Amino acid sequence: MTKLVEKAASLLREGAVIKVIGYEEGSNKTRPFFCEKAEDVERLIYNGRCTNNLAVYLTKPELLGSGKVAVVATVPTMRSIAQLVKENQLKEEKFLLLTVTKEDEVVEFSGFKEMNDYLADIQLVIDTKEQELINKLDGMNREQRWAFWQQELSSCFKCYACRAACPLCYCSRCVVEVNAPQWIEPWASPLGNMEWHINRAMHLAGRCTGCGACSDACPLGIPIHLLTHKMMEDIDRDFGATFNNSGNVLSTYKVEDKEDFIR
Amino acid sequence: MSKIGVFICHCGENISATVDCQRVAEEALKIEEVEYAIDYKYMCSDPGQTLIKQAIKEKGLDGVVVAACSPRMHEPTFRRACSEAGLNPYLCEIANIREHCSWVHEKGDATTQKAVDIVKSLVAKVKYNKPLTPIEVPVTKKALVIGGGIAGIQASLDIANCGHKVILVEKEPSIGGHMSQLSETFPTLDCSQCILTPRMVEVAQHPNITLYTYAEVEHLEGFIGNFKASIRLKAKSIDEKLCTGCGLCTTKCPNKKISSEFNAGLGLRTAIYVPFPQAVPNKPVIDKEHCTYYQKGKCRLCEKTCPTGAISFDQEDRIITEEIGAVVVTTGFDVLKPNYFPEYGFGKYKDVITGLQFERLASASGPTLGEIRRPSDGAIPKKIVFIACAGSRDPAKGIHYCSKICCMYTAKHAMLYQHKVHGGESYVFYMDIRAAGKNYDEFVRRAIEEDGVNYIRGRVARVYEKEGKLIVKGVDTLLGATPVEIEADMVVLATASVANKGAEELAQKLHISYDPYKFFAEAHPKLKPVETNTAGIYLAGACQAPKDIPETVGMASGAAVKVAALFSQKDLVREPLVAVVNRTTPPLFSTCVGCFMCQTACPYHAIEAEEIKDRNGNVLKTVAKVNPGLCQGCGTCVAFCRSKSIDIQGYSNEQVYAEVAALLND
Amino acid sequence: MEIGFYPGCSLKGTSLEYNESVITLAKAFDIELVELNDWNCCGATAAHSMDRELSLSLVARILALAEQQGFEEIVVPCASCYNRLSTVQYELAQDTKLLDKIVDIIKMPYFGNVKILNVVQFIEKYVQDNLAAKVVHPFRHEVACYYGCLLVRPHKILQFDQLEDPQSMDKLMTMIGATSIDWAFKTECCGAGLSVSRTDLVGRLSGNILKDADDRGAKALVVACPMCHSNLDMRRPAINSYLNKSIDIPILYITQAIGLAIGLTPKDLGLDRHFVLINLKD
Amino acid sequence: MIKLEVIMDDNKIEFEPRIVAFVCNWCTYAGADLTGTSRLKYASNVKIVRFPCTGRIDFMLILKAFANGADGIIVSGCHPNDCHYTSGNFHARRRWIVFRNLLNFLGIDIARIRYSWVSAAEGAKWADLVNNTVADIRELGPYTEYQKVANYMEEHHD
Repeated sequence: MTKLVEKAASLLREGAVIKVIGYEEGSNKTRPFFCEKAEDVERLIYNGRCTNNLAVYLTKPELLGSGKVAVVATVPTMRSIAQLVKENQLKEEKFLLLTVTKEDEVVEFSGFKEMNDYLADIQLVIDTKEQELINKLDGMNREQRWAFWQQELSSCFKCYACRAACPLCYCSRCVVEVNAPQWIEPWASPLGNMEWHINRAMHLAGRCTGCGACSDACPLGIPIHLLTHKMMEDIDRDFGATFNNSGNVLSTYKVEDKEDFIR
Repeated sequence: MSKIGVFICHCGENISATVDCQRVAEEALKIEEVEYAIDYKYMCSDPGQTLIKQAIKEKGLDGVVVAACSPRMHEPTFRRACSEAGLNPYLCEIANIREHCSWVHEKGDATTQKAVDIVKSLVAKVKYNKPLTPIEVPVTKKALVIGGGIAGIQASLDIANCGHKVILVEKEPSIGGHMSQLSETFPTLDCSQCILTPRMVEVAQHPNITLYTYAEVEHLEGFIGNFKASIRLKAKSIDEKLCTGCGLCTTKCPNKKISSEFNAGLGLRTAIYVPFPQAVPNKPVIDKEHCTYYQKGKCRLCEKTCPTGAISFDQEDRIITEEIGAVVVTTGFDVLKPNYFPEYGFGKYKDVITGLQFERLASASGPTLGEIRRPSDGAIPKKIVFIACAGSRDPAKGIHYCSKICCMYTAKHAMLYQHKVHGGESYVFYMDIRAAGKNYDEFVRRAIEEDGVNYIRGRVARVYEKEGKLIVKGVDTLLGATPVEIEADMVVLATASVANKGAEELAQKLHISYDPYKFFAEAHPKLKPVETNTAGIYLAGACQAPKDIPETVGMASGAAVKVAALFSQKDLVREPLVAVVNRTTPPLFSTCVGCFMCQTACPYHAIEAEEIKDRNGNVLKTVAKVNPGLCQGCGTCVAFCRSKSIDIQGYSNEQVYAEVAALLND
Repeated sequence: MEIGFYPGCSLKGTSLEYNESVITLAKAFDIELVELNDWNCCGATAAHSMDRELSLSLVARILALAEQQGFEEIVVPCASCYNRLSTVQYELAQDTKLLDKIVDIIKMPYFGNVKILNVVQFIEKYVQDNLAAKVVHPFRHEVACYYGCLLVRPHKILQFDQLEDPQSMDKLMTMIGATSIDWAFKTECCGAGLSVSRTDLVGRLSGNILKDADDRGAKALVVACPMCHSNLDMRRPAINSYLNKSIDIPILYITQAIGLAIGLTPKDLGLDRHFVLINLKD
Repeated sequence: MIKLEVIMDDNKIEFEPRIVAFVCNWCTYAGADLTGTSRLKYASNVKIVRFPCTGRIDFMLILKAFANGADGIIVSGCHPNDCHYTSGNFHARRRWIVFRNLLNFLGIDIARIRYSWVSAAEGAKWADLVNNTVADIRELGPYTEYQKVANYMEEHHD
């Protein structure tokens, strides 16, 4: 019995939480698991293969029910949680946050602040493959980049899986559903696809925590996470907004912000 | 289906000379939902407005586009006309085909087509306009005047005499400003203090005026009619209620060698001091930076001397907040530090002084009791040189503009010198003599012709000391650029007037604009000289640009009238062009998800959190809400809202979207 | 380390000692000044008043050579060359059309990014920090630092020191133990433009300068310009005849004064090439 | 529709770009008014849309302008520190920095969006801005690349 299973069992048995959101083994990969009964705790697992960002469920009251919920959070999940907290989306008393260390020890956080402190020491590393792709795109000329993205985006059929998988896309009415005016054509089309992905990237600018759930969710494998990751890089460079002090990059400013194109 | 009326103005020939107005009307009629279109010579004239009113009634129009001059000009006129005809004024839009079209393009088809396109885009916009009701806000009938020089004094007295309360804030220990430092005033040569001090006393005694000296405005928030100011009352270290102003403390203070600001550095003062004998209030303050007790922890001589026990070393700065309805900024000017001109040796040679210092030398209350004596050795200068435009009109080394007052005060200085030093020789180096004003040129002529001041047209290249004399090397351009060398005993620099230090910071605190020289910007150079671009904040005096006393006083009275006019209304009516967060039926209540990114975007703290509760008081949702009293309608929040839950009236998403689409689609 | 070096014509002729002292001083601080290969006239003489395109092209070629030869910085000791080089670089940076035209004339790539250092800037950047430690014979004399016209103006272009009251040489002289006097003729005209045609005027203009320095007790004049030097040194008979008095204050290049302070020999510094003898008593 | 093409001397038809300007009411709109009052002439290709503040300008409007056939866009407001609303232009500036990077990464031609600060006193600057932008966009040619994407329906009918 792992320490995580022990912890979950005791939390559920003592009624400290009504459910534990974690991972279980799926058909050929792990999947999210909402464990509500003490007898199911054995199904809970935690390892490097647990990649789903569970934070996406935390803004959906209908999934959480009316009691305290424990979350087995990976580092990307915690980053998303931290951002959601900054955006006033999570109530502290609603959640019990857990994570599992490399040594399989269970860490229980007393609250969001403790989780943030824990995160502060962990560097955000951008996957080398991804970085290579970004570099490759940066190295292209504009026409080539345009061709690359037109090609990639042409296969998008607007299933919005990217939106559904993103913990930070929690609006009750997404901009694509606004019809007065109709900013973005709701059907799949070259223009609508591009406008949607630009909107998604702009809406995540300075907020995205880089978990990559969006492109994992994309059934057509479009590397849409590159857009948000590239923005993370740019924002970090232009405004010095690293993960720890970001959160609200676009609706704040500094008088000394530098640019070289406004004349 | 809307019924839009389009009215195209010829503006005499201003529009029709390059735009085919009849053609614009014909094209406008082809636009969908345009019911009526007509062109007319002067749409803003009475018959023109009647044309619009009749059409609204007869055709049942529910939207109006007037294609005419800039909306910044006649939008209110045409909106009023619509309103008189029973149409909500906010259903009227202006297509700017004059400033943005007829005046900037040559006559031709392209220009007419552009006018048509502009009309089209505003027709598209007006279809989405909604009837709006103006917002009424109460007005706090109390004014804040910042700066207690002659401008602030005059403005305060005028407002107070209209029966309104005034708070006058002055950063120095006494009101009076630069005028109190002057000797005699041009062109009448009457004594500055003699005409100023009665006004200062009047301010102190006026029942409607609250005077805070040694105080500065820390922060201003709110909007016209409803400002809230925090004012820092710097610790004077004196209990003003106990102090009788006897001045005994100042005689006992051991620290007597502090350069006197009032005497422009030519005299000395103590650490506990009254800036000058006629100061209002006539009670001392302790300059903590120079006080032995504050610096070294020992002394307290003044405390021992004070017969009423008024010294209070542990006093601290206090910050008070005042609710006010209008602000008059009268912070005045400063003189350019002449170390801009190392070639004139100011700072190096004691007898090279500024005009302001000369005022103190010439003043009966000054360090020499009105005798013109050299600062270096107290000798009476037999030969004196005045250098005009020391910094002014000098783009290379100083400032571009003319400081306006120097020609006159230099003439006055030379005249005073000639009156006081018999047999003395005075020279004025000048570029031009600018003496426009009542009795001004006559005054300068008198200096030259009657008092024998030598005017030399030319610049001074260098001033240096040699054997106790100041060698002034210049050129006389009226004598064919002959080099001139004068061995003077004293040199007076007419240094440029510049914006007060801290002007930029104050402007940013008050949210008013300023020019590249940091002088505060008036709302319109001709027609709104005392208003700023921020409603409810007015300007007077040299903080707006260099000016002399009569001009300053006139401007101060002008600003006071603006304030009085504002206070004469019961309520202030504001444009309803404000942001609104949408509301919808439960269980959604609003599409706002409460991320509050808009809050950091709002410069006016106008966005609040509203808790939506059920009948039992349980919070169901927290969403954003805009306070229409605080919102100024910039719309920055609108552009940030991801779910488009905030919109702004008058520039709504639908309106601007339609406008852009119509502008581009043929 | 190596830095590019543009001597110009004066340093190869009338002001050989300036050349010697700059190079010797640099060497004492382990810097080798590498003369630009195939350099040409800077156009300070007739070109810039007669033919604008020629004057621009001459300098553009020099700067292009420096770029080609891989120098990020070049030291230009002659104030006149320094002024021309800087002015042209500025003018070409302001006007791309003009630049295209000049590049077309010189037929060389030109980027305009070589940094041009006058001798004072060179000393401030590469010598100053180690200077105090090297001083063996403090230069304990009253000196008048004379800047002349070309070193500091036009300020808009050169952006060097204070236009009307320059101080950089005074600071350096203080560092080697000298007392720099406060005087009024630091940037007055020495008459270089009339050096050949109207020696009487040179006598008057340079005479006024020298007289003020003398009146205020200067024991030497320190300069950083070959024209100033030759006027004040070589035209001493004309000066003395104008002043009706014999002034024997020597004129030193700043590199010579510093060189003496750090123990370089008068010979290495070319002191023997002056007209007015340098006979400073400790 | 009046023909907007200008016939040049050598009978070549010069391309007349369509440009929309998004400007704030207080500085640039007033500056453009001053251009008019000063009777300075400029190219008629640019049409102005008035906003209360640059802070109000939604990035989607820029995309929509391109989608509707604009070849170039001008965005202009008050100089830093001069915003009528004190900070709308600072917010806008940060937004444009981010947005511009994103568009560039997607291969959208950012040279077609010209950002400027034009104050109410800079009537001449406005005329220059318009003329320069028109000249630049004319050089770049019509933005067919984007328009093809926007008008994908027409493409299919062809």
